[in-house]
Amino acid sequence: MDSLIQGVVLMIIGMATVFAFLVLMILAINSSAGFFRKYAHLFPEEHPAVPKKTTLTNPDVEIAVALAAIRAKRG
Amino acid sequence: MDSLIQGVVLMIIGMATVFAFLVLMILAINSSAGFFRKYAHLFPEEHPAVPKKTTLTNPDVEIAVALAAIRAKRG
Amino acid sequence: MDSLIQGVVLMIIGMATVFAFLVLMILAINSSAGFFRKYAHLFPEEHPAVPKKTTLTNPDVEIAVALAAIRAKRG
Amino acid sequence: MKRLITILLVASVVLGSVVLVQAQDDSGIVEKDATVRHLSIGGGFQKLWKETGIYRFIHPKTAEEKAVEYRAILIQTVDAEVSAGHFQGAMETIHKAHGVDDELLAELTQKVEAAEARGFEPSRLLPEGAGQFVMILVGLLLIFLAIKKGFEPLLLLPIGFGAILTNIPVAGIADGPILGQAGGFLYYFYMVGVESGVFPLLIFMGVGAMTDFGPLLANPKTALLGAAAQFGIFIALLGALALTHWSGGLISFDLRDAASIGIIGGADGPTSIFLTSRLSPNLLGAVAVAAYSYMALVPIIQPPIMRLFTTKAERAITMKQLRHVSKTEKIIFPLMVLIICILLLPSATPLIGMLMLGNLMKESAVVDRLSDTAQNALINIVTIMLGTAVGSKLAADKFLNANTLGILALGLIAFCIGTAAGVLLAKLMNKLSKEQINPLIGSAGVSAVPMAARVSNKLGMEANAQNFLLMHAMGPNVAGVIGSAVAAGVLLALVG
Amino acid sequence: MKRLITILLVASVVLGSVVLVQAQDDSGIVEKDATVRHLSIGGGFQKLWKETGIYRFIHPKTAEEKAVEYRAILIQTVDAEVSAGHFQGAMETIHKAHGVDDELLAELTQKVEAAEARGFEPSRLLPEGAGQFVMILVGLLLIFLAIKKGFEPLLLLPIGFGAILTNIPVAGIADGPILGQAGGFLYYFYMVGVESGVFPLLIFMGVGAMTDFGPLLANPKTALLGAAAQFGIFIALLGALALTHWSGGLISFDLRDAASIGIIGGADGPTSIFLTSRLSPNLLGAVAVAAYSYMALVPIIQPPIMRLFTTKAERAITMKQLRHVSKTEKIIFPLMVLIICILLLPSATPLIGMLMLGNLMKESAVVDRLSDTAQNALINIVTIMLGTAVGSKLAADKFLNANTLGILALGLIAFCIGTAAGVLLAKLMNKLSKEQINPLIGSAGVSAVPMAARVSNKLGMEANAQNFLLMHAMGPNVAGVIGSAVAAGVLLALVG
Amino acid sequence: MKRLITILLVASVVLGSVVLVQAQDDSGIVEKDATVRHLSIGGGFQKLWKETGIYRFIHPKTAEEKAVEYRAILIQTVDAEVSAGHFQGAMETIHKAHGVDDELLAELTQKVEAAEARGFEPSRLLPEGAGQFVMILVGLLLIFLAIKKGFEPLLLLPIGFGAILTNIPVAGIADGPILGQAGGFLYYFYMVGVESGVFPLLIFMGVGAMTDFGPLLANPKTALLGAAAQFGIFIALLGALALTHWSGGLISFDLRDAASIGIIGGADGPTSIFLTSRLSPNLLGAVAVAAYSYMALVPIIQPPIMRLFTTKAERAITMKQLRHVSKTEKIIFPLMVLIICILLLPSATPLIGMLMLGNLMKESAVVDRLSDTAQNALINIVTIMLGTAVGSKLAADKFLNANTLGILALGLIAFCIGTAAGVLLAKLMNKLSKEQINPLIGSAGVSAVPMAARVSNKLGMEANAQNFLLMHAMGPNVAGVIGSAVAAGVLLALVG
Ligand code: NA
Ligand code: NA
Ligand code: NA
Repeated sequence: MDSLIQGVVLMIIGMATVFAFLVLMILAINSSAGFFRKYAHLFPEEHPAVPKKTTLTNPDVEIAVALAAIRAKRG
Repeated sequence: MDSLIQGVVLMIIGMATVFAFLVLMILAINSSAGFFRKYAHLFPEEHPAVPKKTTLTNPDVEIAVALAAIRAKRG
Repeated sequence: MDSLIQGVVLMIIGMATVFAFLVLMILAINSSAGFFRKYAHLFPEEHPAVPKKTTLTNPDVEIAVALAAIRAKRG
Repeated sequence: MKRLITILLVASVVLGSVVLVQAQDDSGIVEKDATVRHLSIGGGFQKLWKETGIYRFIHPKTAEEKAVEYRAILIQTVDAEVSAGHFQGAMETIHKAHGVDDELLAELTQKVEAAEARGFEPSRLLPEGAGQFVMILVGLLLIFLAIKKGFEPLLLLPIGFGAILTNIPVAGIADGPILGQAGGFLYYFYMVGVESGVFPLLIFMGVGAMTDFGPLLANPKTALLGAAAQFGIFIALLGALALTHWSGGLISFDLRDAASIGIIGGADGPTSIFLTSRLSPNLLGAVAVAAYSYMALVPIIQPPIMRLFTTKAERAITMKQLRHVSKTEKIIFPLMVLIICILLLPSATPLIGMLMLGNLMKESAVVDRLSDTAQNALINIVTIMLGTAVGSKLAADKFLNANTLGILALGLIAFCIGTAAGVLLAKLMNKLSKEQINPLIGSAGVSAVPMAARVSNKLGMEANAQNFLLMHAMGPNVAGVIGSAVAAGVLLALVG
Repeated sequence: MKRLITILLVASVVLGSVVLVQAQDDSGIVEKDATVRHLSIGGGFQKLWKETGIYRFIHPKTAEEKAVEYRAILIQTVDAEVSAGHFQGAMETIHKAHGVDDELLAELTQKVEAAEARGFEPSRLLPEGAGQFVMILVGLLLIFLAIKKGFEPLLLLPIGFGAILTNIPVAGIADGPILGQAGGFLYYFYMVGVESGVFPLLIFMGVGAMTDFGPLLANPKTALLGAAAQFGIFIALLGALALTHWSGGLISFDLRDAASIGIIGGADGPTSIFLTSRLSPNLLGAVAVAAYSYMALVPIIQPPIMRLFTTKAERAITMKQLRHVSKTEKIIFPLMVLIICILLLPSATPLIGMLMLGNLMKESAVVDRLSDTAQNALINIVTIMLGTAVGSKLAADKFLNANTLGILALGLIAFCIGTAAGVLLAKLMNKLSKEQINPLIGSAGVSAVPMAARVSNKLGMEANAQNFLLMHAMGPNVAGVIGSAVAAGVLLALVG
Repeated sequence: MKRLITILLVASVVLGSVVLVQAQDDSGIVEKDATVRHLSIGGGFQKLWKETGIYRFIHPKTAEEKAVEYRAILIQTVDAEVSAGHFQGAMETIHKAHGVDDELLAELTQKVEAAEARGFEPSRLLPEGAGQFVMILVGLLLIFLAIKKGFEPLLLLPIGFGAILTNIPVAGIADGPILGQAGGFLYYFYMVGVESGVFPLLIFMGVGAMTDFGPLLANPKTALLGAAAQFGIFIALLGALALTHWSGGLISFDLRDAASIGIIGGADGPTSIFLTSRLSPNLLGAVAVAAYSYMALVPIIQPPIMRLFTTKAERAITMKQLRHVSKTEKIIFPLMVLIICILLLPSATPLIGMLMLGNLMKESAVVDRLSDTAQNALINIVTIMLGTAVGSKLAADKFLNANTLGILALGLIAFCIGTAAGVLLAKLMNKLSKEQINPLIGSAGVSAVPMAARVSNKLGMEANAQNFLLMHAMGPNVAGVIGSAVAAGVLLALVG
């Protein structure tokens, strides 16, 4: 019987925690939604500030561009 | 000399096994071929019963579809 | 003070090695460039001798080709 | 059917309240040896509270607490090795242990010697060879279900194949190394990827990179449905203990086993595998097979239950289109969830953290190459190895016994209860608020993404051809993933 | 040339029969220490029979059998460590050993101490530094062959580069860790991927996912050609022993080395690497280099032999188009082969199993994303690491000696014999059945997929411009892959 | 500003010459315990010379030399474990050690016991919990910079996330295993990929497969600029020692730390991570963050300095188009560099070797599938794991102290000095040769590929709209990668 009680205890604590967690999450979502609705003008839907290019990027592309420019200049 | 004998023994056992294995395989293939020739009607050449989509799949697609439907309905 | 001296020693040895390494590299590049300028005719700019196909390649393609050929022959 | 499920629901609630009363006087002390004994509601919440980030940021673990934990781990490790018959390993563990009082060491040594004296005979229904033969057939069955019936083939095909390879005599493909001789490759897959917990977490990261939480953000209150559906987890847990209690020794699960079985109801593969590999590795094979099979069967399991608890009118309810969710909200979301998890339930952060890392990589849109790899090459590689490694736990002496039948039965119950709970909460919410939601989306709360959401959509369209629930169902659906990860965290914290 | 090969074939057959007679009276007892001694035909088949799945399903290994195996592994491990000069490691192994009678332990300890007293001096043709220098040149040569001559660049380029990195003084890129200091990265590549056997098996899975067994299923009897072509394996094995016997100590291979050398004739990279890493890791570099080099040279090695044993008329034989093979047959096939392998030769199941897992993923068409990854990202990643790791076994003291020359020579012989055997069996089959097959496809039985099949096709079109043999040659070609995996299994079972 | 930098340059040169004089009499003996003491110029070059391939091909390491090294490693390991408070581990190391005189062992044992008696208390600015909380904020800051400011998101996002996960209380995501209980997954990422050095090397291979050395081959003398720019490395190293000397104990770095800090000036992620993980793992988090942050800030850091040291006229200099470079030259190049590295500086071959392996795979064009995987799936997978693993070194007690401020300051100085040195050498070269080069490309010598080259291009076009410097700047840019790898090799050889 004892172990069954353990099970019930786990059930109660578990479901309580799950609900608590998701309720908190809902509140967080709503407040963030509210915040961004209020200050939407501060967060234009533009693409992120970062250029996709990074140190992992292949310089060849760059060079191609430069070459093109050079040719353009020449022709 | 002894080790040479070992080599020959290995050769005989080895080749025997290789042939035995592949002969068995041939028999298996032929019987399965026969079986499927006989009961071909039970195994139509359709694509497998499974949809490619799985828990690993991206729900976005689904949503896109639904959206489309909704728009269709509206427009 | 002692450790500072160590730092300076490391700096001198380090920079010396870096320069030595890259100078050697420059010499190597120049000589190889010279060599290939001289014997350019021996190294035509063709693609490498190897066919992309290797043991890792999918035979299906091959078969497709053969099939095509066979059909061609028939038709 | 309806009566059965309703009874189950009521019963559990009653039992709960009974306990509430009788357990209050209880001291809530947690035994040193970490296997939860006499845990009262109060004691449990207290223990959980001490494992929250909020508490631990202020009160870091003291040396004493660490010592207690170390003792617990030591005892647990020795017990596990003894019950697996690795007496030498157990002795080595005892020798390795340091900073522990000699009484404990002596006591453990005695325990090991006693067990060694009794000798170790793995309990078998069948002789070893026959057992392996049967397990190979089981593997073939799983492959058949995967290919012909389309049961979650991405996992069940590798699992089935792994089961076959593991049960081949002589080959020892899942055996560990012996002295200088290397082990089988499935052994290495398991140790590197499952024992370490790395594979399920990497898959969870990939899932995160594939998941769009937009529908949840657009209609957050549907997350409650994802919470309710986790009820199945704990009913199955309770069921496992009940079976142990009333099956007269035929079936026997300890608390950790019960927790592993319950998590099947989470309807989430990586979470089930991660938790079970922590709590009861021996059940991993059966639990994973049950979880993925029932996820594949969602289109068959859920509809009757959904119809049972809803009227045609309810099923026909249409919901107003979801609002647009801004990019920034989507980027903030994974971080918010992670922070909540840190503050409330650190034990769930490996799972929630990786899920949110994947999602952040996707939504931030600044590391697309990483996000692409996470949801393709990486998740595929890991899936192959994880599947076969999980299959390596389908060993005859672990799988061919009444327990497995129990696991399969309880897993099914978990899915049913979870579905029902989701639907019922949806109806309750309709009673309480004027803005109506279609109760069909409640069943999607069990997760099983995106299958369950599709089922909701299908039934919705049956009732009303213009009723597109898919997007609305995705909300509880993804909330359910978080919900079961949270449940896993609670179980790790209290039972682990 | 023709005479030479014919002589070799006849000789081996004669020798075989000689033994058949004189070995019958032999007891077939297998020594405890697992190095096969006085193995008679009868004894060998008996030993093999005891390692079949059929036998082991019914008679699982007894505690006694396991104890004997454990003893064998212990002795083997200690021997290996002693002969590598790792005396400390050997002593640790002895101490770790448990459940072994003290006499054996004492005996082994003595052996180690004696060896330690004698001290350890790796035999070198050149001083260490010079040897490394030469091996770097060897690495550069391999890279040259890979890039300029197109010798299997996917493997030989990484192998060559690995050879260079390994032989750099001071850097210790292939050295193991010392106390707290981490080892070189090639050491980790080798331990994680090759010592464990994981890398060659993952590559084999990828090969399976790339292979279409359709042509074999359409004309199964051509599989016999794939069997015959494995004859080269055992001739090379015999040759290695003969060299040892008659080279007056200049060249010396034990039975395990001979088996590793023979497998070169399998013309299959992963199989060669897997078997050699199990039986004689020290030869891994040379064996892998030989295997891949000769696979690349197939278009040069095979044609003369093929012409030698065939008339223009035979080469001009056209074969009737292959029947259509149904999807279901293709799905069933990998499982059938796996089952045969389980029943007949479990020791081959790691190789055959992974090959068939890959093929099942491909043919089932329900896990395309896994199959795609297995034949792209995964196989490529593994190829890079496997190649460099194999190159790390190209160490001067292991490679710069007469043995390597022997290995290269024997490998070439293996390819020639294999080719000839395939062609000859094809001609024999034509004698016995009315349905004619073009003997040119026999040579494809050595595998070297798809190179050998292309060679058959090329020679066929030379003889008759309308003669498209490629698809017909793919049958024996893929059968050859299975054939050499089976041969590897036999060698593992009897010599491993 | 200009004055400051000029002073620094002059100062270091003066200091250098001072030392040149006073250090000559110095004996150049290298202490047994491998921490470089009293190393004179002569002694340093001598030590370096003994670590060249040229020397070692002719004089392989003797048993004595190996014994000395073993002693050094032993002492180092024990010291490291003691200073980390792992007293048990230290004792085990001592017991494992073999072939060492008993005095040393006794001495070490004493040292450990003494330290254990004193007890171990990690120095903390904040209590553990608060520290973790702050580090989580640091992680969030890094993620913000990565996403919103576009700071090297590929690395800083995973690093930031790893920092958060690592500092979650209770979860122990970066903790090692305890007895039978598995460790956290970040612990395994770190051990498998960083401790072993494998991850940064695989990334370097991918970078090599992405890099086109054509511009360098077309105008090799620009490589000198890539050498000059490494000056920042050694100034920062010197600065770290100066801070230690004059900050009155507030900040303290030993020689290994100083080297790790200096390498930030290499402006090359994998090189920084590889070297730091070898020399001072405790600084890995701070060093990696500094390196990637400043690389991201290159467009802000460099321009003012570049303008400072150049006139508009100089910036407007146009350079004649680069000559065509033949395929063969590009294939030969990586091998040439590798050979130079073997002969001159084997300690740099892991880095240079992998860079050149990647480049050879690209240029040879015979293993495109490997090259593609190396620069996509493989590098992405490794980046995710490496980033989070590096983040796991952002622990409060390591990061929240004055040293970190020092590291950030010194890193910035390193970038500035490197930039200036590159520009100044370019101007000097113009003085010495008639063929003018635009000094703006000098700054690209710090590497930070391809950001720095883009900056040169941008400033060039500001001065002259028709002035396309990008390709010309790629020469010093890629040379800078080699330059910093060489510098890392020197530091490994002399300080490691
Ligand atoms: Na769930
Ligand atoms: Na073969
Ligand atoms: Na640099």
